[in-house]
Amino acid sequence: MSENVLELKNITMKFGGVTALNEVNLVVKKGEILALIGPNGAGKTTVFNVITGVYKPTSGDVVFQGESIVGIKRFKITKLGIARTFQNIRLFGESTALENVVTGADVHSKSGVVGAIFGTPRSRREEKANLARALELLDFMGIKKRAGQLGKNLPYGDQRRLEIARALATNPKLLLLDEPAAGFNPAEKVALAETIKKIRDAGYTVLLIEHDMSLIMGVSDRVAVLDFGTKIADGTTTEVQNDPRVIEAYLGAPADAS
Amino acid sequence: MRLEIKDLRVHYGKIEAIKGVSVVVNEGEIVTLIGANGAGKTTMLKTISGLRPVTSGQILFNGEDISKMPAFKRADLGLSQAPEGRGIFVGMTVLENLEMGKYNRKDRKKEMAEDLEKVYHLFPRLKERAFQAGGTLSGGEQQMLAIGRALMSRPKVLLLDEPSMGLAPLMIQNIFNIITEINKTGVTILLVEQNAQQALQRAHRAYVLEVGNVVKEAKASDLLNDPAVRAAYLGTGAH
Amino acid sequence: MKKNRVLAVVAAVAIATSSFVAFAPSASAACSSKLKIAYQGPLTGPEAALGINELNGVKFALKRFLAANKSANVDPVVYEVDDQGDPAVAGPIAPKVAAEECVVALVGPAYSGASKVSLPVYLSAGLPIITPSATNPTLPDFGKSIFHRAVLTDDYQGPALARLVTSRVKNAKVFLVNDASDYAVGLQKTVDITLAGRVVGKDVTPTGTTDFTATIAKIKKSGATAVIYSGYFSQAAVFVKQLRDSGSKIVFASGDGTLDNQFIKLARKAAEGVLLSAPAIPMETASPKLAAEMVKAGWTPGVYTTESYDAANFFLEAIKAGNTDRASINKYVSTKSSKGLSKVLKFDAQGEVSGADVNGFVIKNGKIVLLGAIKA
Amino acid sequence: MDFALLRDAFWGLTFDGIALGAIYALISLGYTLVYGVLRLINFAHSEVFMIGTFAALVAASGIMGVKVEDDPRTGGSMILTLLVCLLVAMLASAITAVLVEIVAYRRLRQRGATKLATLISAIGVSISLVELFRIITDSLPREFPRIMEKTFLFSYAGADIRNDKVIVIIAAGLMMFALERFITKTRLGKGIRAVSMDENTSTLMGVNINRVITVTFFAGGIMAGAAAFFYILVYENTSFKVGFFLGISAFTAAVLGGIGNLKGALFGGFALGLMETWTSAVFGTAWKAVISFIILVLVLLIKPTGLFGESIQQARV
Amino acid sequence: MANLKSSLNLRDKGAEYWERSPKWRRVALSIFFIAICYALPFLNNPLINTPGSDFQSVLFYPVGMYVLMAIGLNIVVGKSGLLDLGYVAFFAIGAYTMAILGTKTALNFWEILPIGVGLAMLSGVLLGTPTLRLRGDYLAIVTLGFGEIVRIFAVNTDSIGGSRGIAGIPTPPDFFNAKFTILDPKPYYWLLLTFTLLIIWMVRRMAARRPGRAWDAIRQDDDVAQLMGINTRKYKVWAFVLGAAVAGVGGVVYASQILSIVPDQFNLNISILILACVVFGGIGNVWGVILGAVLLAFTPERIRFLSQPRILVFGIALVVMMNLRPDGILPKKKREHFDPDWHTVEESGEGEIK
Repeated sequence: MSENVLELKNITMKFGGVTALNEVNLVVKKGEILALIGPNGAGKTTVFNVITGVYKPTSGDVVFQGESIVGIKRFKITKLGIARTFQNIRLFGESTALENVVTGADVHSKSGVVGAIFGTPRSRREEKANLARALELLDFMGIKKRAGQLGKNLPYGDQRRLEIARALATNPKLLLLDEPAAGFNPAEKVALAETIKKIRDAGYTVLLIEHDMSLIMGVSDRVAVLDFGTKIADGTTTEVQNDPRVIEAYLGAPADAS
Repeated sequence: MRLEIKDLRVHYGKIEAIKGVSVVVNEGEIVTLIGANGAGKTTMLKTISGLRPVTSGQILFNGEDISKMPAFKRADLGLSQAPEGRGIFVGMTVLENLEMGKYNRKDRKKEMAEDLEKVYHLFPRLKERAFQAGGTLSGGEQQMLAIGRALMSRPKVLLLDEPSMGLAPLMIQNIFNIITEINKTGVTILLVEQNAQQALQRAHRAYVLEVGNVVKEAKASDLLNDPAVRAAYLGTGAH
Repeated sequence: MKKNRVLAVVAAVAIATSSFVAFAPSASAACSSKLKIAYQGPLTGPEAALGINELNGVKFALKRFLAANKSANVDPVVYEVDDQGDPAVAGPIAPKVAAEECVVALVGPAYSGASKVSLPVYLSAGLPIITPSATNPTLPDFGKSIFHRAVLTDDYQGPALARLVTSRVKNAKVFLVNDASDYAVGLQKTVDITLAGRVVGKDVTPTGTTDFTATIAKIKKSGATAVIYSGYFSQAAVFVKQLRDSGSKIVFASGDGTLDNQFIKLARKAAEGVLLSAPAIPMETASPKLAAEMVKAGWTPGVYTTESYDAANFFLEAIKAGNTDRASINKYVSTKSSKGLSKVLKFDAQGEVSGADVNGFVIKNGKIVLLGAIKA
Repeated sequence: MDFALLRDAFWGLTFDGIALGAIYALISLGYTLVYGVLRLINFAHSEVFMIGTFAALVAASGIMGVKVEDDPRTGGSMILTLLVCLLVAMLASAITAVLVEIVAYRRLRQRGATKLATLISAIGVSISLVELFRIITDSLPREFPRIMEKTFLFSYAGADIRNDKVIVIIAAGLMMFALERFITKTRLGKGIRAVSMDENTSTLMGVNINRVITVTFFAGGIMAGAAAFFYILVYENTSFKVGFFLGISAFTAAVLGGIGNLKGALFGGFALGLMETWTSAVFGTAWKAVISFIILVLVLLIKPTGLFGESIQQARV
Repeated sequence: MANLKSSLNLRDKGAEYWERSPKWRRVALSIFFIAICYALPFLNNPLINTPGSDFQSVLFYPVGMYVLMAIGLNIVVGKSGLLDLGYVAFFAIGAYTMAILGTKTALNFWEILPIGVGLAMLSGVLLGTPTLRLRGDYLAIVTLGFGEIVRIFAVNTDSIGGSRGIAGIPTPPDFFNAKFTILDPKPYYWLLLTFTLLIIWMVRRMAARRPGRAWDAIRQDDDVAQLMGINTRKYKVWAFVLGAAVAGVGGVVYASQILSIVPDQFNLNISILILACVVFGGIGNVWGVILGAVLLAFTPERIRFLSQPRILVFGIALVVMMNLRPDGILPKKKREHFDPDWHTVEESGEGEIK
């Protein structure tokens, strides 16, 4: 049960003179939902970018399923089994919802350009399978009726759901969700929490960035807190909530502070 | 100088980001908009300063509807903004960045020394770095520069978009102290903040924005003690 | 309901288009109106200057002919064929020209590349052509019986140009420069062969070169006493100007591409003393009187104006002699001769002009002065 | 390959290369200015240059009454003629550039059109201007009268230093200095820089983007017009085709230095002028374009945004 | 007004009609339109005639050739969003392969065709592999340079004819009753049309499958595409190579028709004109691209009677049209499907997933 899917070891990330991440250590265990919290600009998204290969850390190591993935190309990291969503939704807006998800599902296909031109049996088979999987996922996220609509024309909430469906389509061992509830009303947040649990129950491991404390407390197994590029706490939700450093940095200093 | 927003609607493509919001900022007040990421706070500020077109509704600045006025002209009215992400001109020196804040002031030369002095007084750090390129500043210094630059135009209303973002706790305190100080010199402030705790402590009144709607409007101190608000935005309501 | 409307539209389009098939023009009927003389060459695009020179020659010839033969059944307007000097453009045009039943003769094409594409089409349509300026030696293969050429090919001009230089410069050491065009490369090749051991260096300055610094440095270093430039007048003028401005006084010689009053206009003083060879002759040299008359009529003569004038006149003589169709006109120009301004036009079996000379010229006091035929 | 020539005539080639490079640099400044502000390649900029050359010509013959057969002028009359030609060329190019922006860019920009649509629109303007001038000039090149006698000032290490090229180098340097001052010191110049760094924030500062864009095209036009005059002063002829040949070289220079970066355009211009002259000597003039492009590709493979990089590094993800 | 506008939108109407049609009607319509295309050389009539040039020849060049190349360039620029300003190079490579092998070996057209296409593709790989990591405008100048290098190389290399080019290129052998001669452009047109239809079919197939989705993703957001597991580099090179292959086909066919080629035919203007076709018609939409190519190739021939100002008018038309319709005449615009079961159509291979 306590098998580590992902380990960040002493990750430091510098941009020019600015240190975005400072010696961050983080472990994600198989089958859990780990929430990463911290103020805006604390470096949470930078963590995601380091994990997915967008940034190469200045120092430190990222170990995914026992192997270092530092320096591996982004698309290969996705193939290895890490998928993500984005804080500021980045769908393929000119593609339909279904196409968005099939694009994700294509990751593990073997057929390429030649197969497509000549319509080889494998290509046909894979097309069919990916399409089926994509529809299944749209259904899973409750947006099957949007399949034929363009990504950019979907309502805001469905765009967020579609991003998750697209990420799931790559069949990830680890799913990174970057503020999936941003812009959601409370009812939607509740529904999302259910969905995230459902995703976990379906066998995925989830690393989640979120601001909404009620959501975090509702879904996460563990919480890690980043502040100004440094991890200041890591533990169960209750532990973290009562950590004085966390209260000071994130939850806000006591009202009489000024 | 009163800023009044009436039944504002804004679209991104087909998505309605602001769904009929009304906000009033009275002269001399600090008013804050709080809400989760994606609630439409930044869109509100962008629309007020003219970077986003209005679908419907009015933006009244001292009684005049400016909702159709080009953005660059709104700056001349005395509406000044320190934008999200700070918007520092990275290739310009700190001094040049500050000068940009006075871009359209008729008597810019005459006022320059005076205003620079004021800004340097508020942010002594900027004086030290006057000839350094904006891009080499730290996050906190950039935020100071963004606010300082906005002040250079002698604004009547100052729009601040998440001034605490990415700053260390100490720096956050610092920035908010300065915001209060600026307000005391008579500048009306509309503040968008993620750090609700700080924002509510400093502001006179506040609006809670949720998915493009105002769901609550009250005195800031009242909201600070509102259990629902605490639960949703102050993170301390869960227990 | 809606479907039916769309179907109806489709049906209407189908009927309409099929009815157009019936309107398609039927294959060649005899010409029922006035006979037309065509000119083909670049009339627009970057090469247009040469084409306009030649077109003006044809227009002038036609004007004079009609003034002298008021009752002639010839259209006073030249049938203009603009191939931009580009084979790709010439491709679609040539069949159209061939299909115009009233076009009985064509002066041109001006360029060899466009000729290679056009000639097979004209051959099949029996349309006689006289080209005033396409000097590629292989062209008779493409045009066979309908091909005639009013100038000598590069095979003649090159050696003559080389001899012109060696006859005027003792122990000439020659530097060769060309502009990388089809014409220039061909010309330089024969110059090179004739000069044999006297060539001390070469450079290629492609069309569009504006700065000849490096070339001039090479020339100076080579110790050359003469430069032979193969290319066209506009670039030759830039080149010779820079050569003179660099302080060099060595002999500058060039071929027919440079034989144009525009060259003098552009190069000014630097043009003084430049040697030129050409199977052609400027209108002003051949007949100052006609040149003046032409200018008065609103056309400036340039390079190959004389040759096009002669070519057009040959065709007009054929028509005057009572020939009204392509075949008979072709037979007339292939067998008879015409006394032109530049030379007597008399074509051999290949369609090449025979008994013509390559002339030598020198520029003196801003005028092109004929030195006479360059002897073998 | 003739390395001996490069060695023997090195200083002469270098001097001429710098003079040519100065002209390239002035033109490439126009590409880079527009790119900096709009992130678009102004494909019609070569024609802005072309029109400058014709304007200088008209100024000489029309305004100053210089006839092609006249002897070169001297003294005050010469200086006046040169200055008038320079000013007229700069003005004509600048006005053309502004018109190009209005016709080819403005409407498309306001409608948020794609980069490619704007590119084609600019190409359309370029084609139209070339054809217009081809028709006006009867497809013939035009000569520029010699206003100033060309003399050698002195010789250095085998290099003959000629007065007109010295003037070009010095004057071009002054122009660039003036541009640099304009961009860094004046209010409008700062507006240009601000817009190139962050358009939205500039608007918030009260910068009128439309005006800044107009000024940018105008400034690029001034530089192209100066280049046009210097070109015609040295080479003394022009034709409707002249923009095409110089335009490509200047554009290459701008990219070499890092398009959008003024220093890059300057450096790129001089580097390309030198490179063309040197490689012409070594490999033959026919291959200079090939070698220049190969060097450009090599530079880009090592530094994907040119030698000096773009003025702003765009953040990714 | 909005209503009127939408009712005038023939593209949407047409697409709607197409989508609602049963399969038999689609087949019938396709056959009808293809038949019209093949019959075009006989539909020479005053409406579409080209005064001053031969209509049947114009159908082959420039119209047919521009259409083919625009479809090829659309794979590069329209589908995957890479700005290529040196596309003519691949056309030149195809043409030169035909010219050299046709005149120097005993190989005939059909044997040279795959070689020419292969060489064009190879050069696509050689150019694409190192340069495709460059961003937009830098890629543009590098490809532009490549186009010029190929031309300059041809001009300066005597062994392939230098600036004189190569003459006497053989025509394709007779094909049943079709005789390929310079005098009759019809068989060439039909040959070109057949290739074009084949390529359209292939492109549509690819577009509906994995590569099409990958290109869509790359064009819209390169970074996210990578994070979705797409090897963007590989697909970019593929786009380049396929575009090159199409131009290669065009080059081989062109050389066999025109019989002699010179390097200056393969100049920068062709690259720019083909790009203009793509953008003018509606980038990314194959029908728009075809329409753009037809218009831009046909218009200068149609207005030949204007003679002098012909190109000027063409240039002005380009500016005016881009200002009026910045997304092209038939812009790529996906229609949405609100029927959740629409994708079943796709499985039949006729869907609109592009």
